[in-house]
Amino acid sequence: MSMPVTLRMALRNLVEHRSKSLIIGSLLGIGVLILILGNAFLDASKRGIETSFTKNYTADVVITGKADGPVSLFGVQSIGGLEETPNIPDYEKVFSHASALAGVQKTSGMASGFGLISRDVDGISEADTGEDDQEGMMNAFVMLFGVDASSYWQLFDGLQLVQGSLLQPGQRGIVLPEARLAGISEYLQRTVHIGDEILIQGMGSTGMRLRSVPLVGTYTLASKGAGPEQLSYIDIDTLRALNGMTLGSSENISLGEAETGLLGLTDLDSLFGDDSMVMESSPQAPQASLNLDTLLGDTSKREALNQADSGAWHSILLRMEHPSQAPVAIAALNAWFTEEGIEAEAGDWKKAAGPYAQSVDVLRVVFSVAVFVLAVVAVIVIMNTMVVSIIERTGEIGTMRALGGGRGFVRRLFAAESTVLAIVFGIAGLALSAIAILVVNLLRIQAGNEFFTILFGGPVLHLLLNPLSVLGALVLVTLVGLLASIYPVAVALRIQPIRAMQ
Amino acid sequence: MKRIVCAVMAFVVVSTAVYAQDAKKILAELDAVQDFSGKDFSALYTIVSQKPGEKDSVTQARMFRRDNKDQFAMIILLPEVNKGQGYLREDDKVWFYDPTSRKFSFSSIKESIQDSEAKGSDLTLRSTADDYDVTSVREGLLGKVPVWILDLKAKTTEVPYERVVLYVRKDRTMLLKEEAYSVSGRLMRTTLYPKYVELDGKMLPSQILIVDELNPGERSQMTMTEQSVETLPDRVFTKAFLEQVNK
Amino acid sequence: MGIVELTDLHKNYQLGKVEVPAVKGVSFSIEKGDFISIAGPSGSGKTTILNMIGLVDKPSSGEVLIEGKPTSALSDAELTRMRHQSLGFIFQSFNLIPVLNVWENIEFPLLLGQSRVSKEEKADWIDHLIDEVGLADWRMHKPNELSGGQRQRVAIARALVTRPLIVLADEPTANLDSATGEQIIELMKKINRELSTTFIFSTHDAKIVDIADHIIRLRDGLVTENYRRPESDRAGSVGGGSA
Amino acid sequence: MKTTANIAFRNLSRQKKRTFLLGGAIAFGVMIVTLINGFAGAFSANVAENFSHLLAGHIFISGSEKLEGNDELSVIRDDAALQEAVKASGIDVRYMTRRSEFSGTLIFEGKKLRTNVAGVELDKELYLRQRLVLKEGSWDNMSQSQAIILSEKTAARLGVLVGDRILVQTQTVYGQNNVGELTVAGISYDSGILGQMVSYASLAYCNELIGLAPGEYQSMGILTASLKDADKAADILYAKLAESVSMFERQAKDENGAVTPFQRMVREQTKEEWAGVRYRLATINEMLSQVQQIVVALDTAAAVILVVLFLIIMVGIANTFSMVMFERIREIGTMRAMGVQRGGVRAMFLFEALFLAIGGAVAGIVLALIIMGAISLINFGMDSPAFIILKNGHLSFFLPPAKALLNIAIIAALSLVAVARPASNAARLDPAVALRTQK
Repeated sequence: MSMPVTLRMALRNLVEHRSKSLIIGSLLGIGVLILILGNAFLDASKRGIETSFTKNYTADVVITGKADGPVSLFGVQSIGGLEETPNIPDYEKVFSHASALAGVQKTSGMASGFGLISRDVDGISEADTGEDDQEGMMNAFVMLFGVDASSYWQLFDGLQLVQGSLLQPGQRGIVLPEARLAGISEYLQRTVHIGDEILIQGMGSTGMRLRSVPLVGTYTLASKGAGPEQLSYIDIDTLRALNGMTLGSSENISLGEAETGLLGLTDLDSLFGDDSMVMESSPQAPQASLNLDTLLGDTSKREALNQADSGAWHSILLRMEHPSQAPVAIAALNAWFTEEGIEAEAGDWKKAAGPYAQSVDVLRVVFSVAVFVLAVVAVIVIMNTMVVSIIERTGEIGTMRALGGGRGFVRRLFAAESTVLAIVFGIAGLALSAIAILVVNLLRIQAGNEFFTILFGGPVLHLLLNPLSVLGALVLVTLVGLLASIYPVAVALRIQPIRAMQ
Repeated sequence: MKRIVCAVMAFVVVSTAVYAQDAKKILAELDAVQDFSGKDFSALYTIVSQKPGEKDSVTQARMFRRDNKDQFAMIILLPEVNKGQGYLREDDKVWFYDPTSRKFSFSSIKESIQDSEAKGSDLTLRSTADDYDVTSVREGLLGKVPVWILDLKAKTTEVPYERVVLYVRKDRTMLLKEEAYSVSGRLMRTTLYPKYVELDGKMLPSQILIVDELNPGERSQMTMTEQSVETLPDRVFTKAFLEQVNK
Repeated sequence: MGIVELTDLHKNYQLGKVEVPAVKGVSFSIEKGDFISIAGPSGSGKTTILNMIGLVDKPSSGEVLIEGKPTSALSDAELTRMRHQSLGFIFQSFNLIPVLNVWENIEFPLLLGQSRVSKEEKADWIDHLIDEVGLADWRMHKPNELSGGQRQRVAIARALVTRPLIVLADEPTANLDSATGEQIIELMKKINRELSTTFIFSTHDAKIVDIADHIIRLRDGLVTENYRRPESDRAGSVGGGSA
Repeated sequence: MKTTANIAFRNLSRQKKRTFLLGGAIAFGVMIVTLINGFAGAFSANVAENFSHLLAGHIFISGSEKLEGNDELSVIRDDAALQEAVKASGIDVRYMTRRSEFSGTLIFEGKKLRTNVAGVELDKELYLRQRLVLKEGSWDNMSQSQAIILSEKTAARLGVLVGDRILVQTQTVYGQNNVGELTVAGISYDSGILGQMVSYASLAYCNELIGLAPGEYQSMGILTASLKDADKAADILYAKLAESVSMFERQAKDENGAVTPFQRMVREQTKEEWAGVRYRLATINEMLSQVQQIVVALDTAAAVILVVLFLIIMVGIANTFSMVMFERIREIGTMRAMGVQRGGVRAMFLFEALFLAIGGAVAGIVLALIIMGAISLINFGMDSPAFIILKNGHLSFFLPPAKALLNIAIIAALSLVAVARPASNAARLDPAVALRTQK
């Protein structure tokens, strides 16, 4: 029998004081249960949030231009009106640098904007164009992600297509959220089918633009609430046109004195300097010369100016081989931007999701704190129970001390007891957790609301037993057991050998 | 863009000529200038807006009106990038045409002015005489020009400015300057009409300077040329015309 | 020079709010191989003195010398070592470790220190002790399966296993019926003779007191009698033989 | 019985150290429970209030008046009928706010910013004063009629400091242009995106700017006792209101995300023809669907934690008392030998447990209050991402006295349940065995 006497005694003591061991043990077991379940839930919610955002539309890393306020995929979050979303400067260079970064699996550029689905002339009965159209206008509002179809879908391969197909490279078209289709149909007063042309009105820096694109498909977000439900995918060039991301956005127009002369005046009364200031007796242009058909003259310049600026992108999304690589990549990119003097910044999915990700993380913090509080309480109660059991064994401890057992011996004995308890009941808790997780998964707990949907990462709570967290929980519970025995052991060490005599 | 369109439309509402001393009569005459009923009207508008620290924004458009049918068409000429864009109004329906995609969008007036600062009333002809009471008439000089200074107070809340001060040339009823005040009595906008042309017996302003009194340095100059009251072909007020111009 | 020397030993206890003197200046010495009984009524200070000799209690003043070494200045660790090496304990209520069986309970003190003896030697010695106290058939039993007398025999074997110079026994018979009590004392006496281990036991049982060959009587914390039976009287008094 | 209680009490005071240890354990448990309770109480309240202070309530009533030409005017001219209905509905109203709001352009030295300005009754909106923490300036400045409080970012964007005069350009409810002059009375910390959107001015001046008469306003906000009950209260109130005034049909939940009530009300249009004055009722949940979801999630978490905690505490008490019983086995034997009945022994233990539990619980609550006070002093900063659960950057606690009493009662009851077994074990002891027992 080579088992050290302390261990041997510890084991037998535990069996001897069955009920006490059971109490402490079950507390430790519950601790493991809470830790593992809590961890599984946090894991699930982390995965859930990750799925909700990164798999749906934010990817792992996002690069945007810089603006006077946080830039997300939904534009610049700024007070006091809309600020124009900045383009990424040196796009090609940034893109190829980002693509070549270690750990980057896939890369895609995109741009975002807003649009109103517009009624074309035909088919709208006049009776329905009255003032009750406001609600309809809300139906008509779409948030547009202009995507590069040749790479975008590879980043978001989990997109749940409902009808039709996704955009193909080079194809013009829009993919609408399935849930919006009814509202849009109502607004347009015609049932919208796949393949139907949809007219979209955009308001960009160069003014109003109309573009008609076919509806190529509809989709649903894996988790409702993670993003705006108006989110629609459109081909990048159409988006650029709607957004005014065209070559003509900085056109120079020079006019003569006749058209701008008044603007520079400081003494406005001088305009009325003398009585004879006024009139020219007749209009300058004889009406006969107005040819209605050649009103515009040369429009070739317009065509050129309306060319989509193929270098204009709002953001680059990066899919990492593993999400955990994101922070490193972000740091590396930002360092590179500073070094190269490029006005761009990289960030994680939270940056990308902007206003939509804000409250979710807070809750995770709260849950972690809750688990921590429970652990602390468990330690205290275990401590209390152990002190109790030590006081009960005062005589025994005194005897050992009287017989020449040093403090070290007593300490080892209790450490052995705690460890054995922690391991035995930790494993029991583990088994229980596994069962609990199985049960939870079998119960298919439904997310009651959108918030839980984001948290659960889907409509149903699915917990996963993470080997690392299991190991962590066991180690932690052993530590908790030892930690909880510090004070009781101190109590035991205070027991003088004389107590054996009483 | 909508704002400019509205400004153009709003402008059309306020113009002048005629000679009289009675304040009410002056107002009635000023109202009459806007009225082209029975005739078509067309002109080339150039609007240059200036804001400190920004590039001047320029819009040039040709406008066609047929008032007694509430018809209105406008084709953008400048900036080049928007050349050929057209607006067409009939009653309370408005079409917008984008030549690059060759598409029309359709909306009611209510909708189309929603996200602009314009009010529905900006787009309908209003009568100064009906909307305002004259609270005082003074004589004065504007520069070196003797003017009547009419202080007007709104009769209803339907008008955008609670108080308007008009400087009307004495010898011919021509509006030279207009000051618009807020409900709280602060001067918000000064509009100057330094140049006129005579057309069909009416005096029409050909240059207008709008000074934003709240935002120093923000000014717009509107220049009207090629005014005409010649009858326009009916097709001008059709969608087909907007398309055709862009062929 | 005795194996244990007590010089002017005082011990005061705090009882609630008053200080109670338990031992009021006791001096005596114990020779190697003595079989000593400390006798006296309850509250006379027997246990206190025994505890101080056993180094589990510290005198308020005075000194306890074990093998000529003063102990009052020693640290807890040194005291523990000394207890382990030189002293054996037999308790009034046996104080066996409930989770260990007879053999293990006896072995226990050996596990507490570094032992230089081999496993076999150790086992032989423990077996010998078990035979000695007459528990050969009970070696694998747990304490709660034994009678009081048997438990105390285990305690005696345990006290002897480290081959101490002195074995201390505080009222070893108090929880036993008188016959068993006598047997236990006889056993102790036998071992005292065979191994010449010094035995110090306290009792208030007059019958048992007389078995001792050195009797110290106490009353109210003072020694009233310190009687050493002459050497010649000793052998004959062990009449009962072994248990 | 009295003697038993007396003995129990003396037992506790006799063994001060152990009593202290045991009571301390209970106190600790109660402290944690109380902290969680207090935190959860304030937690949901904070989340709800951080939203509702900005929106000024949980339930909103706005009035619409039909003008000539089918235009609608958002105004409540006389709220007597509304007040009456609120009173008659019997819902628990914490307070009522009267607000007007307009969207306008703030102008300062060539810089412009479009923002929403809420006209509030500063003397009455105590919650707003509590929640809207000023970085610069003071609420006292707000007593001037033309004062405005801007958010930090708004102020920075305009480049204004406290005391600067700014212009605000807006339109009256009739659509007339108007310009007001406002003095920056304070600059508030930004609390999230919602907080940045709104500036606050006095209701009177706001009314003046948008052309309403003094005493009129646009939206009545009702802060109910609890956000969770807001929907129920809204239903009751709606029914009551419908008896006396003309109401709009209530809208289905708006899925379009966060909008201010005013934006939302503006968006709403009726399809039926009507004239005169009508009222619209909406709740904060319709405005911000996430708010309630977050609160529900937090409350669920707190409830689960509490149950687990109480269980753990109960186990702790139970095993501690087993020990007490063990320690006193001889004493029990003595008492039984002297003729104390089994019931007496049991009662003694139960009394001890009761005293201990109540003492511990009270101590725990006091301890918790002290800790709450201490934690409340920590400033996490207004721009903390957790602002939503904070009160002005501080963790806050709210412990209703009834809840504290309930906690004491629960602990007392749990102790009795926990001690029941050790106590009856003790009571069942055979006196002879007890006296003989070795420790």
